[in-house]
Formats: sequence, C-alpha cells, structure tokens
Amino acid sequence: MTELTLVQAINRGLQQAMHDDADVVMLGEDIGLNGGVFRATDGLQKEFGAERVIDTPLSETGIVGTAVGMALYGLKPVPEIQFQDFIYPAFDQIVSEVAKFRYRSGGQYPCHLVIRSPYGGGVKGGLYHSQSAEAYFAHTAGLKVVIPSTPADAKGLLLSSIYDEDPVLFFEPKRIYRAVSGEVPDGDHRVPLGVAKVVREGTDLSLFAYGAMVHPALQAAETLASDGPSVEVVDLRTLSPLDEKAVLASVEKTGRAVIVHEAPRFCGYGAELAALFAEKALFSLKAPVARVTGYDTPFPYALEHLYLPNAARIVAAVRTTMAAG
Amino acid sequence: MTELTLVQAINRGLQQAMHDDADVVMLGEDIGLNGGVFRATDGLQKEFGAERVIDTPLSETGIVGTAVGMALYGLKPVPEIQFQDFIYPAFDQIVSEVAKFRYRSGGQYPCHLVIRSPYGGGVKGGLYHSQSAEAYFAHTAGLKVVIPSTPADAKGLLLSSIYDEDPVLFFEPKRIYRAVSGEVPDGDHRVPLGVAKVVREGTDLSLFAYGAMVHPALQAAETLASDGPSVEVVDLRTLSPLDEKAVLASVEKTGRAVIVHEAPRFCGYGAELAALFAEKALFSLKAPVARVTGYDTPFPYALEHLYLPNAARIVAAVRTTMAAG
Amino acid sequence: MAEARAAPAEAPVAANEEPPLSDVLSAYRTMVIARVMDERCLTLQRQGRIGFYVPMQGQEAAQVGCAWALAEEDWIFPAYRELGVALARGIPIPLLINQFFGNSGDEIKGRQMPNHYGYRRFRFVTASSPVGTQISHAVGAAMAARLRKDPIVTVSFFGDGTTSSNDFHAALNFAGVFQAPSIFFCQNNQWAISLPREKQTRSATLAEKAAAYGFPGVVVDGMDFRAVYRAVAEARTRALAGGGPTLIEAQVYRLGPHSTSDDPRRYRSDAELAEWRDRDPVARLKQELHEAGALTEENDRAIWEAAKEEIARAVEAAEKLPSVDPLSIFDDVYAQRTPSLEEQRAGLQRELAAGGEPKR
Amino acid sequence: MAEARAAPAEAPVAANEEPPLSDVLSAYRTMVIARVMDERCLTLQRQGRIGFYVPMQGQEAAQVGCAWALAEEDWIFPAYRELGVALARGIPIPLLINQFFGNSGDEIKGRQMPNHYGYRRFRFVTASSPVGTQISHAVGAAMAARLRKDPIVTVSFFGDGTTSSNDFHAALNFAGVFQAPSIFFCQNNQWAISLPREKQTRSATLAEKAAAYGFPGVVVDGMDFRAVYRAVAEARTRALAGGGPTLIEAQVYRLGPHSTSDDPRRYRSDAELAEWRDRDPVARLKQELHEAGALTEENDRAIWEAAKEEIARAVEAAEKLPSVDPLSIFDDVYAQRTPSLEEQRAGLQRELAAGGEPKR
Ligand SMILES: Cc1ncc(C[n+]2csc(CCOP(=O)(O)OP(=O)(O)O)c2C)c(N)n1
Ligand SMILES: Cc1ncc(C[n+]2csc(CCOP(=O)(O)OP(=O)(O)O)c2C)c(N)n1
Ligand SMILES: [Mg+2]
Ligand SMILES: [Mg+2]
Repeated sequence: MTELTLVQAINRGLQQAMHDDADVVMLGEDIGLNGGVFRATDGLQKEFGAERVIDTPLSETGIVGTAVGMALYGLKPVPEIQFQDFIYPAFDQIVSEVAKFRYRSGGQYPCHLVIRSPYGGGVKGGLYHSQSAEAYFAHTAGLKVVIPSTPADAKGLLLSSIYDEDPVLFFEPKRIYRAVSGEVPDGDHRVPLGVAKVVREGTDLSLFAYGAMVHPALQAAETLASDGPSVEVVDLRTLSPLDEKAVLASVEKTGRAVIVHEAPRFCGYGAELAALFAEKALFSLKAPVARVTGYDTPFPYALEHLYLPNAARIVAAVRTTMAAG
Repeated sequence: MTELTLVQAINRGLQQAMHDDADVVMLGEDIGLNGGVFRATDGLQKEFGAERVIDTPLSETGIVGTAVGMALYGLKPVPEIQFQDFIYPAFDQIVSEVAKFRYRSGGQYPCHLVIRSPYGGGVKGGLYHSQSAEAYFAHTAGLKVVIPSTPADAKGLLLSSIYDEDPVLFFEPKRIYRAVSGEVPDGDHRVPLGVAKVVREGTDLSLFAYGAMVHPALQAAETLASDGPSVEVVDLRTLSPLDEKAVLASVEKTGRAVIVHEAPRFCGYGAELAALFAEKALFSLKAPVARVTGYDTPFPYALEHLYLPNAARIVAAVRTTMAAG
Repeated sequence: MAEARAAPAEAPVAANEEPPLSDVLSAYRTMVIARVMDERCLTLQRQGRIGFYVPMQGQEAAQVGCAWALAEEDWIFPAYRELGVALARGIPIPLLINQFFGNSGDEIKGRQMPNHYGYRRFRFVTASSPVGTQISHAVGAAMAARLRKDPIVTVSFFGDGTTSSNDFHAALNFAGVFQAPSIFFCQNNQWAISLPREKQTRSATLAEKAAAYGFPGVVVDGMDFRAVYRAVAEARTRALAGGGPTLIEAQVYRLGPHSTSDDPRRYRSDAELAEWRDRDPVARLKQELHEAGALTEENDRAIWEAAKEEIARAVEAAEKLPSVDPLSIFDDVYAQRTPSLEEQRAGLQRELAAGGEPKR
Repeated sequence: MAEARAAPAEAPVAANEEPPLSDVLSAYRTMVIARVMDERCLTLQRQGRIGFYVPMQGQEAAQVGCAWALAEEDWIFPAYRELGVALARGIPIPLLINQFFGNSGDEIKGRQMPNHYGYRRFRFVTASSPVGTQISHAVGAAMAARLRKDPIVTVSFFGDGTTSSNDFHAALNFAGVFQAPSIFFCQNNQWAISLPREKQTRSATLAEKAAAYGFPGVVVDGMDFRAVYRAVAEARTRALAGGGPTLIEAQVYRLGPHSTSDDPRRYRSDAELAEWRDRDPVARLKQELHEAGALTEENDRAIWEAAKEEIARAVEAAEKLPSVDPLSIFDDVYAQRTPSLEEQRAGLQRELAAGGEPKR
C-alpha cells in the first residue's frame, strides 16, 4: 500500500502494465518528454522508451486511428486524449471503428484499447477544458465506459481496463487528480469492471454518482446524517455496462433516488438511470426521481461554481425528494 | 396542396427557401449534378446554380466547417450529410463549434444553419447506412433536433428550421422517403419547432415516437383499437427542445407510457422521456414505463427485420404495460 | 510509369522487380475471376437475390497487381471495392459469395452489407463503410509490426475521393513522422460517386500529396498490371529497409456504377466511358500474355469458362444455405454478452418462440 | 523571404507592396503594447488575479505585420494566441483586459477562458480552444463574401501543430477547389506545447503543404515585420483578383511558455531560447525605425511608458468591475431561452435568493 493522489495512482497503474506486458504501448500529445500536461505519464517514456510511449502529432483522429491499428495487430494500446473536450476529432474512429470492429468482423477483430482522458469541471477551464461527455460513449454499443473516483479504484480499474478484451473509454476526474489521495495497493491491483460500489450505506434515499461527483455526494450524505434522512451513496465506477443489479437493489431498498452528474441533464447519463427506475423499480419508488446535474448549457468559465453540482445543491435535492413522498 | 412523397416534400421545401431567400445555400456530397443520392436535392443546382448548390469534396468536416463560416458571415447554409452514419467526421465542428458559437461569443455570433441528413434503418443498409444518432445531438446544448414523420411536416419543419435563429439538426427518415406520401401545402408552409403533435387520441396509454417509428406506432394503436386499450400516439417532431408540456399532459391523462425509437436503448433518447416521467409525472404513472427500441448492439445487416421495432413488438409492449398496472 | 517523386527515396531500392511469367498468368486468371464475379453479382443484385453490390470493373490490374507484389504475411486494409485484392489473397470464392448473401456461411455472420468483408487468417482486415478510417489503422499496424520486429508491410486501399478524408491526412502525417512501413495504395478511378477527380482537389496529381508528409509519391498507370506490380514491389522493398512509407496513385477508371444504387448516366458522358473501356486492363494483360506466347485463345476461353463455373457453383451453394441465427444479433458486441444483452436476447427468443419471425 | 511556391500564381500581383513609414511606426507602437500587455498578464496570472494566460512574445511582428496588410473589412479567424492581431485591429485594451478577468465588462459575459475572445464589430471572430476548427470557418466566410460580391478576404491564424488537424486538411482542400479568397496564416513558432516542429510533420516546410491543395505556399521570416507585410499584401491582392488562396508560413518562436500551465524547461533547451531571443522582433523593428530616422530613444521610451500606463489603467478599472450576472448562464444557448432553461434558471434564482452564491 502506498498513499497516492489520483493522478499518481494512474501513473503507477500505467507503469505496472507497461512493466508487466510488452504489448502495452501509449500514444498521445505531450505524453512523453513532457510527461503529459497533468503529468499522468511522467517518467514513463524515460523508463520504457519512445517506441512504447509515443509523442504524436496534434491529431486525435491519428492517435485513435493508429491505436486501433495497433490493437488489431495484437498490441494493447493506451492512447491519451489530452482533454476529453478534444476527443471529438476522434469521434468517427471511436464510434465507427473502435465500437464496431468486433461486431462487424463476426468476432474476428477485437479492438482492445483503453482511451484515457481527463474530464470534468472545477479547474476554471471554461467551455473547452471542462466537459463531461460520457453519455455519448455510454450510448454507443460496443464501448465500455469507466470513471474512477478514488486513487485505489483509479489504478485498479485502469489495470482491469487494459487487460479487458473490449475497448474501454477511461475518463479521469481531473478536478480531483491531486485533491484526492488515499492508500493504493502496490503491484498488479485490479478492480473488476461492471461492478458498482456502495460507498456509504443508508436506508432512506440513494444517491447515484461517479467520478468527481462522488465526493460532494458523500459530503451531502454526511451533512444530512445528523438530523436528516439516512442516505446511501452508490459509486457507479463502470457506466457501461451498468451494474443494473446493484443500482436496482439500492433503489428498491430506499425507495428514493437522486442522481448526480456534471454533464448537462438533457439526455445525460442520469436519464438512463432514471429510466431504469421507471421501468424496473417503479413500484418501489416513493418519490420522484431527481437529477442534480450541470445545466443544459455549454460549460461557462466565470460562473463554473454556479454551474457545477455541489453538496449544498445535492442536500437540497435530497430534502425535496424526502418531502415529496 | 399537392400530393407528395416525403422526399419530394423535402425537395419542395428546399426549393421554396432557395427561391425566397438568396442567403440560403446548400452544400454536400453529390447534391448538385447528381441531385443527392436520395434525390432530395434533385433539380436544385440546375435552378439555382453551382454557387448556391455546391458539390463538395468528400469531407464532412469541410462541409460543416465551411457551412459554419457561411453562417457566421450571414448566409443560411443547409449542408447535407449523405447518411447520418457519416456525420461523425463532422462531430467536432457540430459539438464544439455549431452548438457553442452563440454562447461562447456572448450572443455575437449566432450560427444558424440546418444540417440535413437521412437517418434510420429499414433499407438493408447494415451497420453504416442505418444508424439513428439523435441522442448524441439532443444531449448537446445549443443544438435543436428535428425529425419529421410526414411529408407535410417534413416541408413545414424544414422551412421553420431554415428560418430559425439557432442551428438545427434535421434528420430525415429515409426508410419512408418514398413509402409515405400525403398532401403538402404549397408555398412557404411552416410548422413550428418545439411543438409535439397528438396524432391519435387515446385514454389508456401513450405511445411516444418520432420519424419512421410514428407509423408502426399508429399501426399498433389501430391493431389494439378493436378490443384492446385506447392508445394515444404522440409524434414528438422536435426532439430538442422537447415539448415537455405536451408529453407530460398525455402521460398524465393516460397514466401509461411506451416509448418507441430505432436507436439503441441504453442512454438513448427514450431514456430522457422516461426520466422526465419519473421526475415530473411519477404519481400519475399506473404502470412501468416501457421502451421499444433497437437493441444495444450495432445495426445488423441480415437481421435488421429483427432489430427494428415494429407494430407487433409495440403491441406486445402495450399489452405488457396494460397488464402491469 | 510517370513518377511524381515528392521526396528523394532514402533507402536502397531493388530495381526492376518483375514477376515471373507463370505468376503473371496466374494473376491474369485472378483478374478474370474478378471480372466474371463482378458481372455475376451485378446480375444477382438486379434479380433481387443479393441486396447490394459494389462493382470494381476497370480496377482489376491495379488491385491484383498490387496484391501480387506483396507477401502473404503483409496486412491488407481494404475499402469496399477490393474484390481483386481479396481474390489475389486467396480468399475462397464461396466465402465471398456467402458474405454477399449474408447467410449462415458468411463468416462475419450477416452483419454487414455485401463487399464489407474481412478474414483474419488472410490478413485482410474487415472493411467498414466510412471512407478513410482504414488508412490510420494500416499505419498503426505497421508500427506495431515494427515494434514486434515482424518483417512485413501494411497496405491501405482507398479511392481518389478518400484523399479528402480526415484519416488520409492524419495517417499519412503519422506515417511520415514515424517512418511506418506502410504503403498507401490510392486507386484514382476518376470519380467519387458523382464528383470528378478534378473537383475533389486542386493538386495536379494525388501522388504529389505525399510531399506534404515528407515521403515519396508515385503515379502509376493502373491499367498496366506490370507497372503496378513494380511500383508496389519497389515501395515494399524500401519500407522493409526502413525507408518509410510510399503513396502510390494508380490511375484507373470505374467502368461500372459507384454501386447498384447509383446511376452514372446522371453525371458522366458515354464518350468518357468509351475511352476508358478501350483501355480495359483485363484485355490488355491478355494481349500482353498472348504476345509473350503464354496464352492461347483456347486457354483463355477455358480460363473464363472455369471462372464462370466456379462462381455459379458458389452461388448455387450459397442459396441453399440457411440464413443466420437470429440470436447471433447479440454476439460480438463485447467479448461476453452483458447481463442487459442477455435480457434483450431472451426477449427476442420469447418473441420468436411465440410468433415466429416478423417478415423481412 | 524564401519562397516555396507550390503552384504558379495565377493572378497579377502588385509587386513590392510597402507600408509607409508612418504606418510602420504605428505598427511598432502596437507591437510594444502587445509585448507590455503580455508581460503584465503573465504577472496577473502568477498573482492569481486572472485565471490563465496564453502569452505570444516572439510573434509580434508576424501578427501585427499580417494584420497591418489587411483592410478593416477583412475577416479575422484567430486561434487563442493572437493578441497582436487583436490590437492591430483596434480592439480596445480595456475590452481585452475585461475578458481576461471575465467580469461584467467582458462582452462575451465571462463565458470563456482568457484569450478566447472575439468581437463582431471588429470582424474578429470569437476563438475556441479546439485547434484548427476556425480554418474551415474562414474558407466558408470567404465563399459567402464572394457570393455577396463583398471585396474582402478572410484570414485564419493557426500554429505549426495545427497543420496536423482535420480542419487544416479539409479547409485548405476546399479553398483550393473553390478558389476561396482566403489567406492561411500559419505561425510556425517551432513548438506545439512540447512537440518540436520536426516531429509534427516530415515535410521540409509547412508552406509546401499548399501544393497538396493546388495553390501557393510561402515561407516568410516572421521576425521581420516588413517581410510579413509584403507576403500578406501580395496574397491579399491575388485573392481579391480571383487568384485563390495562399498559405503563409511565418517562422517565429514562442519565447514564453505555451500557457501559464506549461513549463517549457521540461522539453526545450536554454540555448535554443537564447538564440531566438537574439532575433526579438520588437527590438528588430525598433532598430530599423531608428536607422530610418523615424524613432529616437526618447520617443521609444515614451511609447513603452504610454503602453504601460494604458494597460495599468485598464487593469485597475477591470478589477473594480463587478462579476458577471449569475443568471446569464442561461442566455445565448439559444436565441430564446427554452422552457426547460427557464425552469433551470428559476431554480438557480431561488438558490441564490435562499443561500447566496456558493463559494467559488
Ligand atoms: C465518411 C463518409 N462519407 C460519405 C460516404 C458516402 N460515400 C461512399 S463511397 C463515396 C465516394 C468514395 O470515393 P472514392 O474514395 O474515390 O472511392 P471509390 O468509391 O471511387 O472507389 C462516398 C461519398 C462514406 N462512405 N463515408
Ligand atoms: C483538438 C485539440 N487537441 C488538443 C488541444 C490541446 N492543445 C492546445 S494548444 C496545443 C498545441 C498547439 O500548437 P500550435 O498549433 O503549434 O499552436 P501554438 O500553441 O504553438 O500557438 C494543444 C495540443 C487542443 N486545443 N485542441
Ligand atoms: Mg474514386
Ligand atoms: Mg506552435
């Protein structure tokens, strides 16, 4: 066990995989000599060489397209997109190729790669350094979507993603890259994909969150603990495939659900959770399902503190939900 | 009034706009001399010249990027993407630029353009000529998303889109380009954006659909009419901004909802509708909300008849919902 | 072979690579099979027996010539029009025909439209429809092969229109920077559906675009089997010697429609077509073989007859095969079906058990 | 000015365009303001008074030289590093400073990070962060202007790294095909964050990439105000005469970090930096003006003092301005707020009324 920040845990996870498996290669902008703009890949080019930690030209299309070719050949590429906001030039490669290669080839060509990218707000990044684009990828059949919230999960989910047979979009909450630290198991630590985690037990209401939002959710639950309802907090960890059983179990137990994410609400990931409850847990619901999310606007710069969900807003939503039934 | 197929109605709408407003220009692959691979733009280059109906090189990035520049300058461009499946190379332009120009410029630079593209299955198009990608765009703040289901609406919504101040993604159900025809008003016919339409009244259950799926939904309602429940069918027409009032009114009246779309279910557009009901109409719901959708797989070729929702599958979902409460 | 060398070749190149005559005869046979199969499939589509077809007539010499200059171990990244390459690779005719039918003999399980096939054991990667995406894949695979010290090259196939795609730019740039052992084989068939070559881009040739990425570009007469073979062999030798990538522009002509959904009379002249028909690559190679004394009229007739028969047999067999398993819809989305896919699968299973398949 | 003309110029070009000396002096003043403002803003960021900053030192002559050769009516499509262009356009200093503070005097309403501004009345289009997207916009606007018969050109600004982007390829190709009256002004400052120019692409120059699109590409010493001015004036004349687009590569150097988040010592040498510092474009133009007898040391001091003062005043004023209206979050998503946005806005309004603003 070592005490690490979340970004250090990512770095150790990458190092572990590159050390253990010669097929693991990384490619992206500024990841080599510069160690990544967030230092997630710091020291890795020095350790593993420029043939395995590849500084690429400025083209996300090229980064992902090249990684696909490497994956088809049998490597385990881990391309980095510098900010999730810049993943769109690679969208065609991801949606048309990465997601569909196994299917369209009748299983002949798996496309196992892990696209890492920092996502989310809270770093004064404005419209183009703050986005939460997970819903686009969760809606795309053939992709897995993973978002860790703690250093230990970050390393463990990353290693599981690298060794998974399917393509994984691995989104890292940059806001808590350094703000959150914790004990991380040494070595080849794995946390299974597709398994949500109840990070706080409760009986009256379930809060569903992932990534950076797990922390204000926990904070809200704590705030309410003294005199308010008993709030359960579920960290989804893998957004796709969703751990349906776990989320349904929680909502069936508590009868109330509040969903938290940074992305805009309309057709956001939270909609799927709410839809699931309306479909499969309707008769357990004692109160309307609430969503505490980013607004349906682009991500603002000066007003990001108002845009982002925070503990106070979550507390208010919990109170409203409790009052409603 | 003239009896037209859906694709003819689109053609007449385009012609009307180009005739009335010199700022309307079109650009895309094969839209000029060839009249579009579905003939939606047939005859327009001949009538309005190659400077206003522009055959472009094979680049969706270039098509949309160029259209954005034209819009900024003050024209009303109507770019065509040959198949919605090929919109992804333009995804960066659409999500980063089209959607955010007005916002990021503090209102100085509206970006009024209409991206037309045929979508959906039923034409034996396999993975890459059948997709329904509406959820990606509906989730993107700053865009409007419109999908017509009849020739009259196709023309009327298209003209409203062209004259709207905001960017519109206008998706055309290619499966019924020729299969559906009807009376279409001549001249500058407009159908307002943001207004859903109850296309069949009913009291027991609401079917929500759009585009090509409105027709099997209506068929299912008819099938059930003789001895089954009384089914209301709501054609959304504008997916974003959603006509919340209309859909809530319907579900509050009937107490039951079945949502139909071709796209995969997970994080699909239907999730937002179901979430809305779980949030704002929970206590009106007598039965779980059901979704009849494409499966969470890429779109298959040989088995598309099994993949696509049809009237029988909708009837079954309605029966199950009625039985559930 | 007109050369538009963009940058000086940097590695030694074996000069005058020539295929042996017996090899050329066998290549000719492959070109004939491609031609016959192409015509047969157009008919099958018109008769409604297959759903769609992308013909390649006029591009036989370019495709077979290119494939002939490669080693079996080289990886092919095709677009949707590479029947000649597939046949040259040795992919069995029945396998291809079954794919066009999308039946239970289709190894990709009826998942894709006709022409969008691929077979791992033939190092012929499964094609998709979005143009250009395969070009980046070929570069990545070449880099991967080099990392593993496998002495192979990768070859991507694409058309003139596809030079405008995002991936063309990204892939050639990466290949230049990383000196990937990859050959970019552009079949300039003069049209991208209805857009003529000169409206696709303003450069004089497509080959010269290689200069923008710092490696050689070569124009070759794609109607000339030997010229194509030589250009590819040279590029391959250079790539294996560490000399980096090459862009080859094979100038050909799409004699047929873009696909069975297309009507070329809307946008191009009969005169243009006639002019190119006179340069038919199959007829030309026949003539060359004839002149070299390697092919008699009689042998030639036998070659055509054998091709027709083999294809007829494959079609007949294909039509007898059952359709694909309905429940296979849910396979290969992921390595394992997710719980949610299992649930959807069970739903379809119940539906099928209750009411039978809905009509197609 | 080294020329890497890719294709022969097709329209007559006015030779030897030279700015009058008085104009050059005024350009020099603008370059000084840019330099002073840049340094001031780096300090403001270090002091935590603004959140972020993208410096442009080393690129003053290229930016001001380019802008100086344009007409007021021409449209500018900047990236995020174009302070010199903005000032040359006459955008008032306080407007820019307010944008860096994202306060209520920021005409774009605090929506974007510093440096991502734009003002319609100055025909200076609002920048975004994703690199390259503006290049296509410039082509589209040029085509629109021509359609309306407006005798203007559009100019896109971008860096060496951005030549790898999708939009660079798409935009230059469209511009070539449609002969758009557009100038592509690439500031090759030798670095794309940590990636040096020679690892970005293997072509010898960036300018020669124009050949791939069938129009001229020109390399110019971007540290030389007059050389830049001439190259742009020439390209502009050609474009207006119907001679199509030009790619100009101005060779400059990014003397500072990529942004305030960047530490260039991780990837580049002091020696390289020192070498380029010796070619400081501001010092060079000062020297030239001095030699021409147009500038004394005393005048120069006054210019620097005036710049400092003006900027100090703007900063002081900016810090006194209130922050942006919280409810403006919901404006400008659409022309009209949707019902759902009204509802979200009302929610925030209630929140603010109840508990005050959450802490930043
Ligand atoms: C990204 C994308 N956009 C549009 C299409 C539709 N489309 C299919 S083929 C084609 C033309 C391709 O031309 P070219 O590259 O010259 O190849 P050819 O068909 O001539 O062999 C177009 C526009 C597509 N498949 N992919
Ligand atoms: C599409 C995209 N990918 C990545 C980034 C992150 N990024 C910002 S600037 C930059 C380098 C740009 O280099 P260049 O074009 O040379 O311009 P310069 O910053 O040197 O002026 C990168 C990689 C981005 N802004 N957009
Ligand atoms: Mg072609
Ligand atoms: Mg640069």
